[in-house]
Amino acid sequence: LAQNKALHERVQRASRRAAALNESYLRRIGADLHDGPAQLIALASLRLESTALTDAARSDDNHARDVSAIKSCLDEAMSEIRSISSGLVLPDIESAELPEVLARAVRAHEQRTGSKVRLISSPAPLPMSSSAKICVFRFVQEALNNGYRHGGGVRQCVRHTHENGNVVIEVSDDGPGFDANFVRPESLGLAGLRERVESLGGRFSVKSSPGKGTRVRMSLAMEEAEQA
Amino acid sequence: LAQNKALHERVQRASRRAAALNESYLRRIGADLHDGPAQLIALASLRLESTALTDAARSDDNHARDVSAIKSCLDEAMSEIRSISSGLVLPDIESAELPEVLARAVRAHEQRTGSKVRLISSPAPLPMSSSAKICVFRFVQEALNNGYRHGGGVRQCVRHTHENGNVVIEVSDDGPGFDANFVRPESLGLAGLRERVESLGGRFSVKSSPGKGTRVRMSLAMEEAEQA
Amino acid sequence: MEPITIAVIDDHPLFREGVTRSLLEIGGFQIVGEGGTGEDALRIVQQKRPDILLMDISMPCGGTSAIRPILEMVPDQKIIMLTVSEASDDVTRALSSGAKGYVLKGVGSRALAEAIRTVASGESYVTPTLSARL
Ligand SMILES: Nc1ncnc2c1ncn2[C@@H]1O[C@H](COP(=O)(O)OP(=O)(O)OP(=O)(O)O)[C@@H](O)[C@H]1O
Ligand SMILES: Nc1ncnc2c1ncn2[C@@H]1O[C@H](COP(=O)(O)OP(=O)(O)OP(=O)(O)O)[C@@H](O)[C@H]1O
Ligand SMILES: [K+]
Ligand SMILES: [Mg+2]
Ligand SMILES: [Mg+2]
Ligand SMILES: [Mg+2]
Repeated sequence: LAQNKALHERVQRASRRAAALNESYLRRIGADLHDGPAQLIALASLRLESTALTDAARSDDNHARDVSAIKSCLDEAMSEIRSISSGLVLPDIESAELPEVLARAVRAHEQRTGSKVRLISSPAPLPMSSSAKICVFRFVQEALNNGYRHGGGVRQCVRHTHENGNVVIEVSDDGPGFDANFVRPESLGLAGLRERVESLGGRFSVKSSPGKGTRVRMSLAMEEAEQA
Repeated sequence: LAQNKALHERVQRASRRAAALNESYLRRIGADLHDGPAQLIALASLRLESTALTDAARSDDNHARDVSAIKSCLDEAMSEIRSISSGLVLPDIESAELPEVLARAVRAHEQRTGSKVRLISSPAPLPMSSSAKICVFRFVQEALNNGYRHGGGVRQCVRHTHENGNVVIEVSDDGPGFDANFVRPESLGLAGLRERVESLGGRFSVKSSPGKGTRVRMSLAMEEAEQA
Repeated sequence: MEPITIAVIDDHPLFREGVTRSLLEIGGFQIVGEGGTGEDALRIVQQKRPDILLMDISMPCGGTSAIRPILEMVPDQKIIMLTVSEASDDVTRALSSGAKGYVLKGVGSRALAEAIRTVASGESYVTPTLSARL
């Protein structure tokens, strides 16, 4: 009974932590919108009345230059909105099998960054539940993103294997690595992944040390991957 | 032991449900961005290149009309981004007490919709934890939003009371009400609120039937509100 | 007529530059300083004494909390907030701290110039959609 109560409390703590993470995540999206697209649109609005555009006596050169400056503001706003929204919207993975899910995550990353990622995939082990596939997709998305931003994108690799009845996904790079004891408290990526993987009953680990590259790993028991 | 296992499973199911809800929520923000601001900016961009603007021989009348059409696209894009991001970013409620948190949620709603809400608040019961205050804010925000969108905003009211050591918040309207058995599965609002309130150990309920208005209620035990 | 002197404080350099260019094009304005933080604002006000301080809200150590210290130093400094935020808390805080103008980003350059002239002449100015709410 006492044990029961302890378990119950652990569970509540976990779900509160998840809610807090989610809240910080939303806050960050809001901040991204504010700092990116909102400023760019504001700038375009401001410049839309520039004298070169509205003054009849403007020279055609200035006019063309001003139109194209506004145009590029809008283009940039557009591409920022696209990238924020594509980070949020998942590709439709209901009907995809695991290798396809991995391939999509890798392709999206390569496209966005212009970098290359090696993908080593095994055949689909079994039909996986949607929530397990979403978890895998988010895992690969964030881990590749970290490898690119913090690891310099050096020899990034995604590997999918089966080990003792577990589906294992590893994302690695040969970048500078880091010391997990000194992660800024505002960082959400790895904490969010751990939360996500563990909420499906899976395991999550990070292996990294300065100078040795980084390897992030998740594993799900087959039956969990199927039902989750 | 068997009980223990059952509890454990229930807990995992709950946290998976929470993750799925978060995921749908993010997906929807992504879709909102894509369907709203992105389309408007695309339109403005297109217009910017329209002949009246780039053609040296344009008439000044057409020109002014075109500039103002572009400007209003951008204004609308801006206001959609503001409203998406203000739904995401919480006001700073660390230092606020409960009555102030309620007042802010009500004020923000009134401002956004131009409608009136009655607020009946008791004195602050005790210092509340940030996560409890965030929960209350989100609860009032969504419930008022529902009352406005689905309940026609008829006599909306937010009431805060204390009952047997519980902090109770009720949001009501005298709109058409609804049948909880027929809620579309894409609906996230009420499900998300239940999740949120219960993750703090609180209780959540909806009382509504066609023709009788709607009352959504959350309660938190004082000690939970303090520590959560 | 003497130009109205202005300091522009915003942590988005592109936007700042757009403001500067637009005002120069319209004419009758002189930009005497630019910066990206509340501290920049304080320093520039002290050194340049602009007629108008045009200041963003969300930026490092700045925004509405920079208003009071600036006014303690130069009590009659005219300050206009130029910001994305339409939250009534921000509007109220800015005006009660002593800002004379509150303009929402998204404003066109002519309307901005008009708001600046209004405040420079000693009146106050709040973006119409916001002032309707107050
Ligand atoms: N592949 C990597 N190579 C080097 N350092 C890394 C790598 N992945 C993570 N790190 C370090 O770990 C920190 C935490 O990563 P995490 O993903 O949690 O947060 P973040 O990437 O900084 O921010 P975000 O919240 O946007 O993800 C990073 O700031 C970085 O210092
Ligand atoms: N105050 C209300 N008056 C009338 N009907 C309501 C009210 N609140 C909720 N409903 C009904 O319950 C449904 C579910 O509400 P819920 O908030 O979960 O989803 P939603 O508002 O439709 O979408 P969202 O996911 O954006 O919140 C609504 O679609 C509506 O039919
Ligand atoms: K701002
Ligand atoms: Mg990261
Ligand atoms: Mg709703
Ligand atoms: Mg800023």
